[in-house]
Amino acid sequence: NIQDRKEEAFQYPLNVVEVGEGEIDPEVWGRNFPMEYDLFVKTELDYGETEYGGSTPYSKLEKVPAMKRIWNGYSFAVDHNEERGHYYAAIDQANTQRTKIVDQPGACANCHAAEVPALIEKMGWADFNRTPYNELKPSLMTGSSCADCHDPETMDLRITRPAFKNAMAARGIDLEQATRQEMRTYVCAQCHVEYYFKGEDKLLTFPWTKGLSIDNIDEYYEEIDFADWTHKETGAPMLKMQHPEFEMWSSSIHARSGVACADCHMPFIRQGSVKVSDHWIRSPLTHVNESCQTCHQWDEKELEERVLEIQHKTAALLRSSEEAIVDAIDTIAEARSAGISDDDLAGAMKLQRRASLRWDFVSSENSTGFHSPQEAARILGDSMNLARQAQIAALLAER
Amino acid sequence: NIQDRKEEAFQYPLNVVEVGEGEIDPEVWGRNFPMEYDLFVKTELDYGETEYGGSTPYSKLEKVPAMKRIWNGYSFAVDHNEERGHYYAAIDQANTQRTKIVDQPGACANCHAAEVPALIEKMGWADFNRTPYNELKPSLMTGSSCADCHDPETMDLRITRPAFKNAMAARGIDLEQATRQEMRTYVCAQCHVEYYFKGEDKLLTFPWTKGLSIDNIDEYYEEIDFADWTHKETGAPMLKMQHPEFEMWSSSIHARSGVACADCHMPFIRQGSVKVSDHWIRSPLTHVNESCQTCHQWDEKELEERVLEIQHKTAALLRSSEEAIVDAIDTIAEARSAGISDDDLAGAMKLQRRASLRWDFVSSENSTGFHSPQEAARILGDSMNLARQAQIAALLAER
Amino acid sequence: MHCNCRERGYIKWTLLFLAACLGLIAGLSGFTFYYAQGTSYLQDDPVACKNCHIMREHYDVWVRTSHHSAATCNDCHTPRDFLGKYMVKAVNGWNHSVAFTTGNFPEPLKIKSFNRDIVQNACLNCHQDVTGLMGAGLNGENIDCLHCHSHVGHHRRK
Ligand code: HEC
Ligand code: HEC
Ligand code: HEC
Ligand code: HEC
Ligand code: HEC
Ligand code: HEC
Ligand code: HEC
Ligand code: HEC
Ligand code: HEC
Ligand code: HEC
Ligand code: HEC
Ligand code: HEC
Ligand code: HEC
Ligand code: HEC
Ligand SMILES: [Ca+2]
Ligand SMILES: [Ca+2]
Repeated sequence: NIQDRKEEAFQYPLNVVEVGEGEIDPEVWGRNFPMEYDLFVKTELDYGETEYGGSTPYSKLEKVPAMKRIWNGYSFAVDHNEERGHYYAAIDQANTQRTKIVDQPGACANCHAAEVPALIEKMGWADFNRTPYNELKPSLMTGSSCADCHDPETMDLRITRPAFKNAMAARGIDLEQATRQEMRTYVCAQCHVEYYFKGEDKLLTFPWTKGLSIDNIDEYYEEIDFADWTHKETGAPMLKMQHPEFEMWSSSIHARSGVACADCHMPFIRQGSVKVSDHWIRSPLTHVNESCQTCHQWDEKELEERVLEIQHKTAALLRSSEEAIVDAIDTIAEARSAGISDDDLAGAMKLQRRASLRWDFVSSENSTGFHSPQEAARILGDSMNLARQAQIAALLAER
Repeated sequence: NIQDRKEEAFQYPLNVVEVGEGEIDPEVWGRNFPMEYDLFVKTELDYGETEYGGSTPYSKLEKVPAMKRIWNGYSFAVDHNEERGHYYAAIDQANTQRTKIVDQPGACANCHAAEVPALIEKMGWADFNRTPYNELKPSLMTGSSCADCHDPETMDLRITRPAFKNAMAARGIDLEQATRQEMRTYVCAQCHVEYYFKGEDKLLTFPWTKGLSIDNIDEYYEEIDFADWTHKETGAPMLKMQHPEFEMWSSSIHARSGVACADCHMPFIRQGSVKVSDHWIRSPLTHVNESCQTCHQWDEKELEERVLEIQHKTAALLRSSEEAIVDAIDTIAEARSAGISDDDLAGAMKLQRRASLRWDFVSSENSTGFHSPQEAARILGDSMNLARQAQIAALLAER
Repeated sequence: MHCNCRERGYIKWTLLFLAACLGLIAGLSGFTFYYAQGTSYLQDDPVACKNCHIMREHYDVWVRTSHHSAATCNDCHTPRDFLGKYMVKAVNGWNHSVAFTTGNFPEPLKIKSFNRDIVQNACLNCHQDVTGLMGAGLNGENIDCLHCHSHVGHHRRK
């Protein structure tokens, strides 16, 4: 009978050690779950580049020079690389220029170290976020741990990051009611989301109360009149978007169909006589058969081509909208040097901001459009339209 | 009762009459295939409007006034309605202002009457196309017939329209080799495609030699330096796109997956104990269960919502690009009246043309983006970008 | 996995009898159940399912799946235990016969939750070894096999 078998299954993982609540060392958890552990540690490996992703941390600024112009005046214009495996979460954050040339708050650490939940427990939410990152840095050793996603007691998936809990509560969603399938996405949504630091206490916050689409997010930031930085060439109050994988996915056919992040990024794989979740979280393009084929009966090559066709179209739109935004920046800057006042350029600057944050939403979303093809194209269309209107507004201001 | 149903299964089809090669009267074919016939004749019914389609021939010009500006100077700006069932193919063509205020060639009739293949046989290809539509009109009685798609001998699907044969041959595709599944799309592609009338003989031609995407088609028309009309307000040499269902579908995931027009528009339905193809060709939104559920496990409401979500996003982009194109027209027209020369406005006009034909490709494609969601959004993004650049070019020309 | 045939035959006939009576009570002639071959439900031979032409597509595809050699229709569509097995056979056999007779059912056919749960358990029954770990912890809430494997019995898509 199934009940018994489930007990069996539960015994099956060798319970060689008692994993305590506070335990974050993956090696210790790994003694009970060697198969998952052996896969998990592979996130340290560099499996190379895919057409638009992969684990080689090349400089995105060199690959897409327009970024330096679009982010001019912000630390992202100085250092921003292709992201890689979870193993590097704490390391890459510690080494980026973005934590060196800027005094970042502890809030940065929320998604970059397994020590965080304990620190928050000790210091309290506000204190933790507001404390300078460099003060916390010494205690941020473990980039990623089983404890981030699992309850050591039951191995259930669990949410360990307050920002996600708060954001979902604000949307009236009770995480206690989450199904197992939903948790297979929510554990990722703790970190793979757009965010900002709220108020003096730099509280890590997700801008979701109006909804998850880029238009809702734009509206949200407008309402609280928020800006990440001032554009160096135009003086526009700008917004930076970061890794909105969860938000983009939410608008997709896959989301509508109940397909979770883990379905594609942690597919079940056969290990000896059992199926385990592939804890080597990475680009599905390195293993489309496991990631896609159970649901899509197409061969490996065809599946890869489907992804690439979607990505090529997205990439072409990204390049066009970068051109449009850079043209807008040039035209506004020209108008400035021609002595046009900030007031007369206010409209143009607002349009630049709106174009830029839309492009950024797709550009910093790491699937190059795959997570929601039509939505990504729609957003870039709006971005180009707004950028060209910014240019037009500046030209008209000059008359 | 079942007894009968079991017999039915064997008695069908009833070979009551010999259908000759020249026979185009559906009623005659129908004696052998009453089930298909009874469904076929329903294309005369008005089943009402869907959100963006349906069979009520309302004026598109009234629904989208911007069309009058974008097509200004062309007969489409005078009369263009939502299309309806095949029954009306000859009737609507005879009654549209587009055949009254313009002397159209016989080429128009190619896709609008079942008498056409016989006429071509009699008159010859060039003669048929070049002869004035009004001369042929009296002999164009039957909007649609079984003979358009079926071989009376075998009932196999067949291609009866030369333009499609020529276009495919030019692309090096041998229709003799077409599979049954491909024929389930090709019979529709005889008519549901973009076209133009080539040379003095007005030969019906499909612009496909460079490929089926809008960018290939744009290139094709550039190379032969073709224009449908001259824009009344700007003087730009313009291109009109018409019902490129086949071209749009070709870029889709459904096409990649081998899903044919007939799979969705002529799903198999049970009549008693036999399954027949639903010959009441219409919007799948009126019967999503039969149309989609063979392949998609979702319930009726969810399937409808998936279509609508795609269409709403496409419609929003259509409206934005109409605004952009109208702004471009205004700005170029202004520049003209400010005395700027055609030479100085050549660039702006070329941009207007390119923006306009891209918008038209999606606008005149009758699925409101559903046939290829990402591609439709991509094209409209380019359209907006080009339209705004046209506006900028005109403004700069004025300096 | 396979049971003692004499035993099965016995249960089969009692249920056929029961079902037939039900038929009369329902005012429908037992002829319906018989002629529509609802009795097929009481057999395990997939060919029996095919007695209804509307099951034929599923049969034809099943023949080509990896499960052809591994699982029959009833291995996936009826519970393991006897009583459950024959109750379900009687219920489905009856409902579907009536549906078939009246021609009153939606097409394409779509599995209902009652039968979907039976299938899910069938998967677990045969595959609990390989999927044992997938159940580890996680509130005992089983993952939905059909979310990824709905095609295994007979692909849905053309
Ligand atoms: C809400 C969670 C979250 C917060 C807060 C966060 N990050 Fe990240 N960070 C991520 C995720 C997810 C990635 C991987 C995806 C990506 O790179 O877009 C990432 C990637 C990075 C990378 C590697 C890629 C690159 O950009 O070079 C660096 C460095 C980094 N973050 C630094 C920081 C700094 C500095 C802060 C604070 C200013 C910060 N992070 C705050 C979630 C977060
Ligand atoms: C606690 C925060 C956190 C959680 C939870 C998290 N991620 Fe990440 N993820 C990151 C950070 C930070 C990076 C970037 C690391 C770097 O580049 O240094 C990253 C990188 C990645 C990458 C890029 C790997 C590569 O090879 O480029 C993928 C894919 C990914 N995460 C998927 C997931 C999925 C799927 C889940 C849930 C099952 C998840 N992440 C949960 C923070 C997180
Ligand atoms: C239907 C499959 C699917 C789902 C569901 C999915 N992804 Fe992805 N993801 C992909 C594919 C395909 C790529 C592109 C990989 C590439 O470009 O190499 C990708 C890329 C990524 C990347 C960048 C990987 C790299 O190579 O740098 C991250 C991070 C990521 N996804 C996170 C997520 C998160 C978080 C979720 C859930 C909110 C999610 N994905 C849902 C398929 C999926
Ligand atoms: C970024 C999130 C994340 C991290 C980190 C993580 N897991 Fe998991 N783990 C998952 C998800 C998602 C599942 C699938 C759960 C489900 O199917 O409900 C899973 C499943 C499991 C299971 C159940 C069996 C299986 O393989 O599906 C075990 C055991 C497990 N993980 C152990 C570990 C161990 C040990 C570590 C650390 C070495 C670890 N996990 C790290 C997300 C994570
Ligand atoms: C758990 C099931 C599941 C997995 C895993 C999955 N998909 Fe899908 N996919 C679906 C469903 C469901 C749809 C929606 C169409 C439908 O209803 O069949 C879909 C749609 C798509 C589409 C068309 C819609 C779009 O967004 O463009 C593409 C392309 C696609 N999948 C590719 C992939 C690739 C590539 C992977 C692996 C990286 C993958 N899928 C993994 C279930 C899945
Ligand atoms: C290559 C095939 C083809 C040719 C040639 C063709 N049509 Fe059509 N026509 C169609 C199709 C397919 C539709 C239905 C789809 C649509 O309306 O977009 C249609 C619809 C119409 C309609 C009804 C919708 C409306 O626009 O009001 C009219 C009227 C019409 N055509 C007139 C003409 C005229 C006049 C010509 C010649 C100048 C012509 N057609 C040439 C295929 C063709
Ligand atoms: C010989 C030309 C021709 C062929 C072949 C043809 N069509 Fe059409 N189709 C038309 C014309 C013309 C109209 C518009 C009639 C009108 O509005 O007067 C039309 C209208 C339609 C409509 C709109 C119906 C409505 O209710 O609005 C659909 C859907 C359609 N066709 C699908 C198909 C499919 C699917 C096939 C192939 C199985 C096909 N057509 C083959 C010429 C053709
Ligand atoms: C995967 C399903 C699918 C396929 C394949 C498909 N269509 Fe459609 N088609 C639709 C849907 C859904 C609509 C939107 C109907 C609406 O808006 O009411 C549509 C709309 C249309 C319309 C307008 C109908 C109306 O209501 O006015 C025409 C004409 C049409 N399709 C022709 C074609 C042709 C020709 C092909 C093949 C080249 C094709 N379709 C392939 C699903 C499909
Ligand atoms: C616009 C194209 C078109 C027209 C017009 C048309 N058919 Fe068909 N017909 C099809 C397609 C597509 C199929 C499916 C063929 C296949 O599956 O290979 C089909 C199939 C059939 C079949 C095979 C059985 C079935 O239903 O699938 C018969 C019989 C048939 N049609 C009779 C007719 C008759 C009689 C008429 C006129 C009253 C007619 N058709 C008009 C396109 C058409
Ligand atoms: C003959 C099979 C078949 C039919 C009929 C069919 N589809 Fe699909 N559909 C697919 C396949 C295959 C995919 C690609 C994803 C995959 O591989 O599962 C897909 C993908 C989709 C997608 C996601 C990709 C996109 O273009 O956005 C949507 C939405 C969709 N179908 C809706 C519909 C609707 C609505 C209908 C009916 C009007 C329909 N489909 C009819 C097989 C079919
Ligand atoms: C008496 C004719 C007939 C026979 C014999 C038959 N079926 Fe069916 N079956 C039907 C009909 C009719 C339906 C549709 C019922 C509905 O959807 O309301 C159906 C639906 C089903 C369903 C899905 C609908 C649901 O209720 O979940 C399954 C599963 C199924 N049959 C399995 C089988 C198996 C297994 C066999 C052989 C043991 C079989 N059938 C033999 C007529 C039959
Ligand atoms: C290996 C398991 C397995 C076998 C063997 C199997 N089925 Fe199924 N059957 C399923 C699953 C899973 C579904 C649900 C499909 C879905 O949800 O898409 C199903 C659904 C059905 C349905 C409902 C229609 C549908 O697609 O939802 C019918 C009818 C059916 N099966 C009949 C049969 C018949 C007849 C046989 C034997 C020839 C058979 N099945 C063998 C697993 C199986
Ligand atoms: C009566 C026992 C039995 C039942 C019930 C059963 N299976 Fe299987 N299954 C097998 C056997 C034996 C194999 C190995 C057959 C082979 O690979 O040729 C297999 C193979 C598989 C495979 C790998 C081959 C493939 O088709 O992809 C998958 C996945 C699978 N089963 C899933 C399921 C799911 C999901 C269900 C329930 C819907 C199910 N099975 C029901 C016995 C069963
Ligand atoms: C999220 C998607 C997903 C779900 C849910 C899922 N599986 Fe699988 N399953 C897979 C993938 C992916 C594979 C292929 C693993 C490989 O090839 O290494 C697989 C393989 C299998 C196999 C074949 C293993 C082998 O190679 O012999 C069986 C049997 C199986 N699954 C049964 C089940 C059962 C039973 C359930 C429900 C408890 C289930 N699966 C739920 C994705 C899933
Ligand atoms: Ca990466
Ligand atoms: Ca219509």
